[in-house]
Amino acid sequence: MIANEVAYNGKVEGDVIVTKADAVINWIRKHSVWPMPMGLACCAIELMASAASRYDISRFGMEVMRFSPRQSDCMIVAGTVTYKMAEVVRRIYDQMGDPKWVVAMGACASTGGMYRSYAVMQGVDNIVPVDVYVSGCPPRPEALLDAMMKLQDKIGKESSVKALTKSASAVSS
Amino acid sequence: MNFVDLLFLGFATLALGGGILMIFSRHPVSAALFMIISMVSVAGLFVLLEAFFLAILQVLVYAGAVMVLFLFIIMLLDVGPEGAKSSRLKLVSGFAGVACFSILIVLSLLLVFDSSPISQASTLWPALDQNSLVNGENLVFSTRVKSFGFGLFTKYMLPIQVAGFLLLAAMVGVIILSKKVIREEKV
Amino acid sequence: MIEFMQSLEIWQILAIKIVFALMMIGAVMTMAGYSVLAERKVSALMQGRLGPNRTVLPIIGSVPIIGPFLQGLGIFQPLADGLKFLFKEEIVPGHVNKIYYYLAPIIALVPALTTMTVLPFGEFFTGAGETIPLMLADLDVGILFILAVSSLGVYGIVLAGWSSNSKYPFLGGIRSSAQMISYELAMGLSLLPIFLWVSKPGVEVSALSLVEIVNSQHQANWLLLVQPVSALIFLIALFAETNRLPFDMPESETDLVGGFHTEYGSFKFGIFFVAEYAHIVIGSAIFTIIFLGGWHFLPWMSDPWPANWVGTILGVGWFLTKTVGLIFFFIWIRWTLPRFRYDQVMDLGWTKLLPLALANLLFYIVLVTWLDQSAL
Amino acid sequence: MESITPQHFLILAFLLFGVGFLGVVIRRNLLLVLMSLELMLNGVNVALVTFSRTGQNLDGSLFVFFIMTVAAAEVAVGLALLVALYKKRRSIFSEDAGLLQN
Amino acid sequence: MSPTTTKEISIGDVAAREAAGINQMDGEDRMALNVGPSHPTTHGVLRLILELNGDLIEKCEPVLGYLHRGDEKIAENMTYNQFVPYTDRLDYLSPLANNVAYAISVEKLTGLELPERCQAIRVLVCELARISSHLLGMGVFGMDAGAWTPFMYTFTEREKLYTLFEELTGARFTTSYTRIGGVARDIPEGWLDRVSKFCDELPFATDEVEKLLTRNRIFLDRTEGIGQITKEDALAYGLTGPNLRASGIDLDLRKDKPYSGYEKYDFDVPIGTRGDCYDRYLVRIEEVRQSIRIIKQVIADFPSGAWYAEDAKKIFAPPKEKILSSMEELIQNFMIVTEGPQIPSGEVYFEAENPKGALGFYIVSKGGGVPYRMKIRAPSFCNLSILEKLVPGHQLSDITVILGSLDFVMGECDR
Amino acid sequence: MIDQDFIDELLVKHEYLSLVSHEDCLTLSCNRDHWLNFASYLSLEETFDLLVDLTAIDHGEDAEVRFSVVCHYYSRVHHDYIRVHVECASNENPEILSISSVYPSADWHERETFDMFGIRFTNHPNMKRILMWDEYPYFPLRKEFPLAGIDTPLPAPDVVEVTDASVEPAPMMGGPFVSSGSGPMSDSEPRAKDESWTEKSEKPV
Repeated sequence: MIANEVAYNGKVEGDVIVTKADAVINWIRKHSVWPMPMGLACCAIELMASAASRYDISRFGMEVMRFSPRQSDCMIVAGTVTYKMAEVVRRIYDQMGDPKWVVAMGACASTGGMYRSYAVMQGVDNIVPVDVYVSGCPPRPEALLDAMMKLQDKIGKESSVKALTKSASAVSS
Repeated sequence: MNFVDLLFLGFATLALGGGILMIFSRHPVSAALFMIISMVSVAGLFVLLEAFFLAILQVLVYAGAVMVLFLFIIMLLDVGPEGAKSSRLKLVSGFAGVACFSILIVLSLLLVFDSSPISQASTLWPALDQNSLVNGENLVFSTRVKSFGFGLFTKYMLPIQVAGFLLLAAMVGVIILSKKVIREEKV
Repeated sequence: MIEFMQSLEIWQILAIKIVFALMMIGAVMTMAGYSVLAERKVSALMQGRLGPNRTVLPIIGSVPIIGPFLQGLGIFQPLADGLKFLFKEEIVPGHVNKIYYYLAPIIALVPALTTMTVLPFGEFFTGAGETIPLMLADLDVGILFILAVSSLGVYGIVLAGWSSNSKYPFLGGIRSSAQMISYELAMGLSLLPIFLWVSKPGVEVSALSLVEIVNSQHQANWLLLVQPVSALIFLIALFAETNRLPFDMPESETDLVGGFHTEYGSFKFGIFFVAEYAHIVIGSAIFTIIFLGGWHFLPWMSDPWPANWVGTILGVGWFLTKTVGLIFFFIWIRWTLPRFRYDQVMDLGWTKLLPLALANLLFYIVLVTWLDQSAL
Repeated sequence: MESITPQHFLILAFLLFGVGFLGVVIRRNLLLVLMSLELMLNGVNVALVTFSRTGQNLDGSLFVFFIMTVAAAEVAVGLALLVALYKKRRSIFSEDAGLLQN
Repeated sequence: MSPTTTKEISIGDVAAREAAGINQMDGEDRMALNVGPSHPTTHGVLRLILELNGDLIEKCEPVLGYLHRGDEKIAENMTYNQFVPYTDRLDYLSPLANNVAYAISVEKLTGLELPERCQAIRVLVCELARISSHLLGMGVFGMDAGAWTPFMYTFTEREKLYTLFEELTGARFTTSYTRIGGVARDIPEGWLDRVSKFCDELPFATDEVEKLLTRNRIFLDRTEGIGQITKEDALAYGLTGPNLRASGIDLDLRKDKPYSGYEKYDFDVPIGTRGDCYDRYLVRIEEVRQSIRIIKQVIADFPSGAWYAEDAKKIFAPPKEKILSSMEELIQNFMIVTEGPQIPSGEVYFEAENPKGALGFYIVSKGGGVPYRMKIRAPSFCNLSILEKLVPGHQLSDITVILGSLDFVMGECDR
Repeated sequence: MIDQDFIDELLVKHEYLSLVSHEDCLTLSCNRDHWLNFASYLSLEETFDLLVDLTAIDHGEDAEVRFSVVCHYYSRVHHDYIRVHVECASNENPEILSISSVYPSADWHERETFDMFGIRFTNHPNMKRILMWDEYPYFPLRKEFPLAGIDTPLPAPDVVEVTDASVEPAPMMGGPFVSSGSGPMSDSEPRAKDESWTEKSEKPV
């Protein structure tokens, strides 16, 4: 590292400026991510594994898997999204309250994976905005945990206050 | 105007308002909820009258059991709001209702301004004698539960037995009624 | 103390009471919040997991030993979860009945908090050798008050189920109303023998007073030992009334998704969540008062603490210990037993608990009469 | 304004009874008719307790106790009848309950 | 702070269109209820449209296809070996057993005889897969009945199995272990000892689960007499596997049509009597015990020799070191990788007794390395077809238990 | 195991049957008018009470008889399967009798066969798609249908409105590489078999 780069460089930390209020809200949000398990296929078993005793997603406070979309913050799309299922995934995503995040778990959810066929949607990002992609078929539970930590990092960098006021004004207008 | 007066006014308004809203609400569920408000307010009035035991019974029996039953039935039958379907009865009953109501208002107005025996006889809120259960032949009003028990099991022994039988009869009746419905359904 | 109280204006007493009430609400809500954490931690313990241990406040986390310790306990997890609800979008589905939809969570929470007004949680020793029970209102029909008010809690659930205008919540609402009506009966009947036992001929104070019940267990049997059947019935009914597994019909997760609160999100759901645990906290406290001797030490023993403020604190602490133990029991059962089916719950209530409660009552009527007669 | 008197309670009792009566007469939904009946009984209860309190006599209060008992029984039977009626007629409106109509 | 918005979409709406149709057909106090496809009880993406009368189910219409990924079409477009990974993802609770079933059916088409060691490895992994699948089945069944803790206990055991799988195949979950004509690699050193150690420890864990469930009064109330399938129905609807055996029919392909050397091992086939959910649960637990028995026999008499068919030059790719050193092997490898294993034309149907039931492959070959048509006979698909008949007459809460006891996997049901 | 006597007897009894092969299991070809009779015969008079599988084969667009239905029965007495081939009537609108009245398990198999091949089973109680959604216009397992799929609208219009998603042909680039195995060397190079989207031909617009 050259000496003149030792000084503060916003790029290193992702070039975001987070205000105090943002920091508080983000702290709250990132430590209370309640997943909505969209267990569609094989990855759902690894999702279960990450909630089970060895990997224990509850350490992050994320074992509160709510099956009602209204009570969850983060949709983990675990498995192959077929065209028939896509509509359901989208509807459930719509029912989640803001702020909401989506984790595409596994190759199928990310890109369609090995299922290049007529019935499979080539990536869930066709219908819902994805925040974190996890590679693997299926990803190991460690990978999912890593993705959740990445998601926490991402939440930590959001400008939440702006988003809050913006959506409030959008509603009032 | 003191604190108790305020409470009285509040409870009275709620009780009466709840009742009126109840009979005029279109949806049975809202009717039931207004009814609950009314009943709890009546319980509040009982408290003002220092009948604590009755107040609690009022909440326990009416709000806790009777109205839950009502709500349960409303949901079970999935009764919607009354439609615009008019009935011949409605006009007649409307007239009758308005008539009755006005008579009642007149009656109560008379009561207020008339110096009837009731309003004169009572020294407004007589002090309570908490220590004795009976005063001669009469049971003495008291806030304690004990006096209720005493009254029920001495002077009102026969009525309480009758009430017990009544409840039993009601229970049997309800069971028979609901049984019959099921049998008819099967046929 | 009493003179002091009598010297006050009514609004001053009111103000003091309100302050106390707020303090108690705070205490109960905190306990409710942390019983959620306890649930997560205890379940983790039972299943060989760790439970929440990553959440930590930035500054406290950097304190050398205490920080990591608190972090490991997950102390900050409820903080994050509770506050998150505040910053989450409030979704009101288009098909709901708005007024009742908003009303329902409040109705669910208020009775749970109201019952605590008559809950004694300790006693205060004045210098003159008097003991004053610590409670907001010493009602001589305290237990009836609790039964009456807690029976109102069902409205919250019923209304939530109905106003959501959606099928799963509706089923949850119907189930819960039937269940709560059924078990209230058994609960009330299981308490009658207690009153019979506690009230002695010639005693002026009503045996319906919770303080009286607690004091009757001082240096004597706990009522749990005298009336085990009543305690059992009461406990089962308590499980049913608080909608805990194995009786969590209104929200059975696997078949009704979330039951009555399926359509609720963010803050309103949070209130339901807290209300459920507040019910558990209060229920445990009531069971402690009636059957476990309240703040008194152990059966047949006089309290080992002195009759001054230290004793007061120790008594309250002992009371809380028992309550927390019961909360643990609630959690323990939840993570051990499977769930009943709805009709089995009703069956248990009407054909098993109710006859048992009646038989229990008859038995104690005969027993108490016989004891009284032989004493005379 | 002067303090409240027993008369106030009595007026309220009358009004409650009246409102209940009005409900019985004007509503067609039998569920609401039943509820209105309960309201009438409540009015009576208020009056009875007031008399009991002012007359220093417990009889009135005890009477309220009995009224509540009877009311609970009445509601149970009434609702059971109503459900039976609903199963037969698919309606809980009073005009549909007539046997000889239509 | 938090803005309030109104949204018009509800869970019920997804079903509303189709449910409304049913609603009109029958009486008016029926309620159409949509269960799934994202619902905790459906273990994936099964969807049931129920018609309720009170709490009683009058009609049940399963809707499948939410996980239809076109496996059969994919199979027609790739070589036999390329399809092995797709078989992992059929019944994703027991990938190893699927691999074996697939490999055997292709080998049957070629008439290939495998060396004993290879067969023993396959039996071993099949039984391990069965244990893994049944463990999850038991745990999830308990979870459906409301008991969460047994699920965690069984999953802990599964994690131990995963470790073993990982050591054997390199992947913990989707193993792709078999090849046509053998297995991907020989067993690692000391692995058998670790397997037998696992088998010694497993009974303690299952006993623990049994303590929590088997004699639990509530669990019995929930499962006994619920979802009873008679012998006749079980056969008529083509049930296989534990679900069929729980109804009292003694059909286990490992005994009746032994493959891969199952005839050498001594084991019992547990049979239920009443065919209810409880019996299905008991049969699974007993099958785990029998699997341990088989595994112990396999390990006790583990054959040495080659772990792949050495004579199958056009089918099984030669070992890596030979490819790098010998021209002939290099060409052989190139041909197998590019054109696929050369399979003669013909048709074959083979069923293997998988944890969920009989997993069948019907392969029509016209020669070459690509199948002309491959039909996968998925046990879950057949087992679920009885739902339409089984569910009506039960209560809503029974559905969770019935579905849990049928122990299906949508991956192979929808393919 | 099924022995030769059994086969002979079967063939004599039912003249509409013909023996195809007996390699892995007894394979019979059955006349389509009698196949329901034969199914009920197998179920009621023989011991083949388990219908394990029912599917179809598409013999290609040029074949004389394009679709044939294949059925596997299992006998718990013989411990063996019988495979029955039946040819479908028409190449354009293939039709065949349903055997779900005899074997209830055939119900879903037949629906699946209809879904995948478009073979209509007459007298079936509920002949509609089972795996694909109801409005799906194609039959995926027919030989002319590309693996990648064909552009169709998504079944949910409201979701399409928001997301602008549709059923698109899957990208085959880097997909399964298969060589034809015959012809000149340049043609037998392994390549993505389904050519809806490769390096050479662009993604269809």
